[in-house]
Amino acid sequence: MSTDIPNETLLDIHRRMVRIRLFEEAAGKMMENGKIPGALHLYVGEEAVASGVMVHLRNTDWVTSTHRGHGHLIAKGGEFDRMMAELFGCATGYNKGKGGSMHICNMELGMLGANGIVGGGPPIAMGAGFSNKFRGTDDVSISFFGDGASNEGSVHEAANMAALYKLPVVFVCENNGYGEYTPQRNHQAIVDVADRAAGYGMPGVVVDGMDAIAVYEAAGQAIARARAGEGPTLLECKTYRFYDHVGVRGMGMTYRTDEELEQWMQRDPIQLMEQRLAEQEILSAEEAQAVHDEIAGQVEAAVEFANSSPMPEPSALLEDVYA
Amino acid sequence: MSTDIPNETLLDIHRRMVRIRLFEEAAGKMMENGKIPGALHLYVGEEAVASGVMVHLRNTDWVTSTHRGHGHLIAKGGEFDRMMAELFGCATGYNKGKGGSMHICNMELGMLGANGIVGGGPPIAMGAGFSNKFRGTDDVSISFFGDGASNEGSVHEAANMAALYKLPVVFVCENNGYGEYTPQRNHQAIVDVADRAAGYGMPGVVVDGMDAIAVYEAAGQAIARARAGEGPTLLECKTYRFYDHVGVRGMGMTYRTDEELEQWMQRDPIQLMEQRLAEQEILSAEEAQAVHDEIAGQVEAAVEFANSSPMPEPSALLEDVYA
Amino acid sequence: MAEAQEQPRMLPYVAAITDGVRQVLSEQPDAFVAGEDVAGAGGVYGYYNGLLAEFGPERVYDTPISEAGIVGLGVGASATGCRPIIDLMFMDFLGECMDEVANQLAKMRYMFGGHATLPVTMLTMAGAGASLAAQHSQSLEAWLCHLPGLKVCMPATPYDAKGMIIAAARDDNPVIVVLNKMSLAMMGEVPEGPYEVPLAEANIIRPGTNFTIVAMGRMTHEALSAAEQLKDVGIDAEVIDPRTIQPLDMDTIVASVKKTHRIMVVHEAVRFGGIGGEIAAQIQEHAFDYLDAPVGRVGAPFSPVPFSPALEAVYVPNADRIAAEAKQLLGV
Amino acid sequence: MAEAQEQPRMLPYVAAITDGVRQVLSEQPDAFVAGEDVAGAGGVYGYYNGLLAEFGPERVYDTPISEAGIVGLGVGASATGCRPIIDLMFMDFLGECMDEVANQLAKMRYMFGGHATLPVTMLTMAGAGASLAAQHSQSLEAWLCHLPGLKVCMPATPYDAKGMIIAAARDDNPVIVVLNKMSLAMMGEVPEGPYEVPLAEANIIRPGTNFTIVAMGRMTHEALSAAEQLKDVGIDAEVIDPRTIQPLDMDTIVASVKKTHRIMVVHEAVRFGGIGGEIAAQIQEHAFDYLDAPVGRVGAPFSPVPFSPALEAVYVPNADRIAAEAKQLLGV
Ligand SMILES: Cc1ncc(C[n+]2csc(CCOP(=O)(O)OP(=O)(O)O)c2C)c(N)n1
Ligand SMILES: Cc1ncc(C[n+]2csc(CCOP(=O)(O)OP(=O)(O)O)c2C)c(N)n1
Ligand SMILES: [Mg+2]
Ligand SMILES: [Mg+2]
Repeated sequence: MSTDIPNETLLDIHRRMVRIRLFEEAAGKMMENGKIPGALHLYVGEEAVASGVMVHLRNTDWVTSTHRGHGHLIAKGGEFDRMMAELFGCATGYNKGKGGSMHICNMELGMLGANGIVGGGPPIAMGAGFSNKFRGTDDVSISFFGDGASNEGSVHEAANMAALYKLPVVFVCENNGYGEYTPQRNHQAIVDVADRAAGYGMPGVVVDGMDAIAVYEAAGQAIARARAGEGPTLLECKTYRFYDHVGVRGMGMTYRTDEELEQWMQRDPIQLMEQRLAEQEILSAEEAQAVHDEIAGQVEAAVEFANSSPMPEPSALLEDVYA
Repeated sequence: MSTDIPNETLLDIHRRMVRIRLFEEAAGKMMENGKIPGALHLYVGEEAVASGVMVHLRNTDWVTSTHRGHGHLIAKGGEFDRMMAELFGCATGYNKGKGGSMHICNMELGMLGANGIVGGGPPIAMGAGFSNKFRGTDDVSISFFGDGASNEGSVHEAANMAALYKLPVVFVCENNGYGEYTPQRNHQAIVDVADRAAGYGMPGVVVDGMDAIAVYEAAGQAIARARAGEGPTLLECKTYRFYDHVGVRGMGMTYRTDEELEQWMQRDPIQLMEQRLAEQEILSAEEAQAVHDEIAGQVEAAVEFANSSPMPEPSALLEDVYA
Repeated sequence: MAEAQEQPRMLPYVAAITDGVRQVLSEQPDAFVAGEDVAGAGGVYGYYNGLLAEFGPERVYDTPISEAGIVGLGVGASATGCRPIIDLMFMDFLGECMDEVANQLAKMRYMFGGHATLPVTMLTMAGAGASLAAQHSQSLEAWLCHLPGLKVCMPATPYDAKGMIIAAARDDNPVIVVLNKMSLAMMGEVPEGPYEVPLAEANIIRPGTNFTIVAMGRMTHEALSAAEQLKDVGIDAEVIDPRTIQPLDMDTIVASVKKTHRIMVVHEAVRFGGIGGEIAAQIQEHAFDYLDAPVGRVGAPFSPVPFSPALEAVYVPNADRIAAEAKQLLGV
Repeated sequence: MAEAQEQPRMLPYVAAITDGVRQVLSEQPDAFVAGEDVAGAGGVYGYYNGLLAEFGPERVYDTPISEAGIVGLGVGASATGCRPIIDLMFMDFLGECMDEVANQLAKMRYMFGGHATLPVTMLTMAGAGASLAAQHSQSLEAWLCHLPGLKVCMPATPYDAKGMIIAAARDDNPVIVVLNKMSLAMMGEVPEGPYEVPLAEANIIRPGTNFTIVAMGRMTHEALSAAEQLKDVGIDAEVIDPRTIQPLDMDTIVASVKKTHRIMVVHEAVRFGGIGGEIAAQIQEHAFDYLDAPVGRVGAPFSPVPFSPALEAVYVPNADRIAAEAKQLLGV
């Protein structure tokens, strides 16, 4: 762990990770209870990626997310109550109940939405990066996408254009080893998605996506490069999801072994971070527990908020189609 | 020049190149005379690529082409009369006049058509390669595409799938430095499209596309690899077109300089080949001229054939929509 | 009677799909299945379950998430002698492969002057009602029907799902089979072994005398319920399922309206620009003098599909809405 | 009269497009143009000629051949404060970017609960008649009109081209401007400076009394010639150009047919599944009791666009065919 990271930044990263974890575990329960309809893709296990990247960002920096989007929104500052309300389909949700998990967004926080289309985000992030440059800002644009998504043509086109125009974009590949139920070796003949960067003329970096500090440092470099007008980077984070592709079930799945899952859970990003913070005497076990407790309370309040929120009126159906 | 290439192969390559050149120059004239409607994309200048690759192939090997497709079809064995008739829009054309220059094809020769869609060919070639393997043949599938096309998402998807399934496919990038009127530096931040091969897990090879023998040798290796079940190769041939993107005009264009054109014409692939064949005493200048004359006669006959061919009957309009 | 009564074989729609694909793989050595998560996982809705085990990895392929590549695989493989069954997980993903579908698959035969044959069967999943929001709930068959060279069918029942998949795979043209995710659990009779549901024949699923409802895909069931509701007000509705919408069996529809004089077209897709407009236009072209009321149309309202169940419930057409619109149309 | 008569400013359609885009770039600092060969080459049909020189490389961008990327650029840039004008060289290439158009551009605002605004203007070139064969000649506007969230217009004249481009770019919604390649040389009056052609108003381009022809895009001119031919047989046709087909000004159309009692819809797109079906269906819904004949429809036959001029000539609808079909419809 490099020692020149301010303690408050480390604590901030940790807090973001715990926020994601606890919100999502609650969301998973709510889904199982029938409160959350539709498809819920949990980010649990991958918290170090969103948190390590997002701690570098301002509200005016843009982010595009994936179908697995709650983690990105939380790490970008999303508030639990309106998020949970959105997952429930309430009028008080961020998207007024029209988007749900797969489209959850907050434009004021610079979060250009989860996206139900695999590979949908990168072209939009490229466009947002174009806009940042066109409008003369030094804001950046971050595009999260999966190992599976890396095989979509849209990702290729976006990467090439970002490199061509030297746009302030960071492409963050969350390589969790699977696209749905298909292991990486069955969807591409390479091991490191970052190997594709050279073909666009941008740096490709591989980092341990379970280590929030490693992500933080690599993302920091890529983001600094982008802000300085030096163009995009492809940052690949090796990570793992602890639950199923969609929904909650973790163990006993047929497309991956319990051993594999256990091995990755040994490197739970939050535990890793808490160990290090304890070793460095930045955050004791008790203090960490207090963070968890505080956030658990917020999650509970959010569930309550969502539970007592109204559903949208039928009249809302035809609103927001056009400006 | 490696000396173990049989003379007849060298002569065959030469003949294919001359066939392309003379057919196309005639087609260009016919277009200017108003005989050929629509868009005509001439291959002149790039003959070494199609010829150096195609001399390795059987009729049962598949080829997908581009909007610039006459050269590929001729090199694969296409006959002048029915080709010219197709360009004219006659009922006697290979496609019964329904396809024209941008869709000219011959399934019996394994030529899966020119394609009006940039990037349209590679997925189809990948599918044909899949079919070769599925049906247990050792046939290969060759996909020609341009530097401009390399930025289409479809090319990315096809390349990844071909590498994943280890398909007998050779992706031949004809890098002529321009996509329409846009120079390569304005459409991608890389110099060698072959740099993208590593990102799919396949070899990437760059070759002088004006040197038919260099193309022949590199293509031979890639094709042998494919036939042996070792998977696809990305073979980039650096080349140049002597006429405009569409139509004929060569000199005095605004998007590229006459100097650049002249420099490339110094390395006219047919002249280069004839020089070498003369040096090696395989084909004298007089013999070369005889080849040109013979082929010129065939071209003339083809023009006559097309000129005296009937246009399709209106009743043909609704035929061939369904099997 | 000494002979035991044979029980009809009842299967859910999801298993009928499997049964159809299994039949195709059995009878056609050049057929294979390719798509995202169709092999190892058996498809995200499970309708390829067991096929990998039964036919092996040379017949059932997981693909990368590359829809253009998948359809391109179908185009290239079919033109060169295979009979691919390709899977487009959600119909909404047509956007990813529309060039391959519209510019290559549909047109190659014609552009080639008849010299290519593309026996591709594409299965894809349409339909709203599962709170999957705007990008996983669409019914986009109107795009496909506008493309000469394709055939498009929308099986509404387990029986039709199996029979149309077999018919599609035996057809030498590209056929797109539009399935509906809300029908997966629906039970119905599905005979063992091969049978075809022809790709150009509408099905009169409820005979009636003084009103016709043409309903497609899952809406056929809603239309049947609506027909029951309408009995009370003296309407005896004939319900017709065109089953294949390209080509479209207008003869059956026109014959019905010449008898009933009043007709309505129902689909789940957005009403504006949906295939219902084409059908309504053709009805009045062919039976103008027989019509006692305008041709009615029911479809989704003009918005993307909303996520919230509260909104989706008012979005998707259903029996109540069909009955209400029919009553309004007929002035009863 | 001492004052010199002002000559109207006549421009070809191609220059009217340029004039419109120039106006937008002048008045909107957040606007830029991006597309394949639009900068250095001024567009393959030249309708961006001079804009790079006038506005500089920070306002006019050549892109790679990456249609999904181009539309994605428009989506991302518009949602974050720009007003992009993006070019899709041929409408046939919608297949390459249909996900970006249908699932992102059209739906983002709705999916986000109104929290995103996407003022994208997309120009694209449709139309057959130039022997460009099946992949460069299509009219696919029906796909777009079926997508809530988009606006779609089809300017038929130089005047409308400029005015609708300006209106589209000032609109805060994604607007797709469907141009026609066979109209590029057409001359017409085009005033200097800014003006808007509203995006929801049909245009009665020829008043008439006993027949209505609704014609779109380039077909408006064919319909006008057909109307002249029909005079001889006692038909005085009113010709209406909807101009914008999403939203569609049905009021003007319905008012006309209530007066004329007979109507026909004409478009260049394939007739089956074209927007003409929607319009015909709506006409009979709104004016059933006024119709003395079925609503007629003229469109392209059910085949891909053929290359050969001999076939293309019988493929594309024209004045003669419109007149002939009108006579048949009206029994004269
Ligand atoms: C265009 C498109 N194709 C397919 C899908 C279905 N789908 C949803 S998530 C997913 C897997 C994505 O894998 P990856 O990109 O690795 O992300 P992960 O789920 O592993 O986070 C697939 C295939 C989709 N939503 N969009
Ligand atoms: C999908 C698609 N986009 C754009 C075009 C228009 N177009 C035709 S040829 C061409 C340039 C192709 O460049 P390249 O691939 O380098 O081939 P070259 O013409 O240089 O041989 C373009 C943009 C097209 N036909 N298809
Ligand atoms: Mg993954
Ligand atoms: Mg090129």
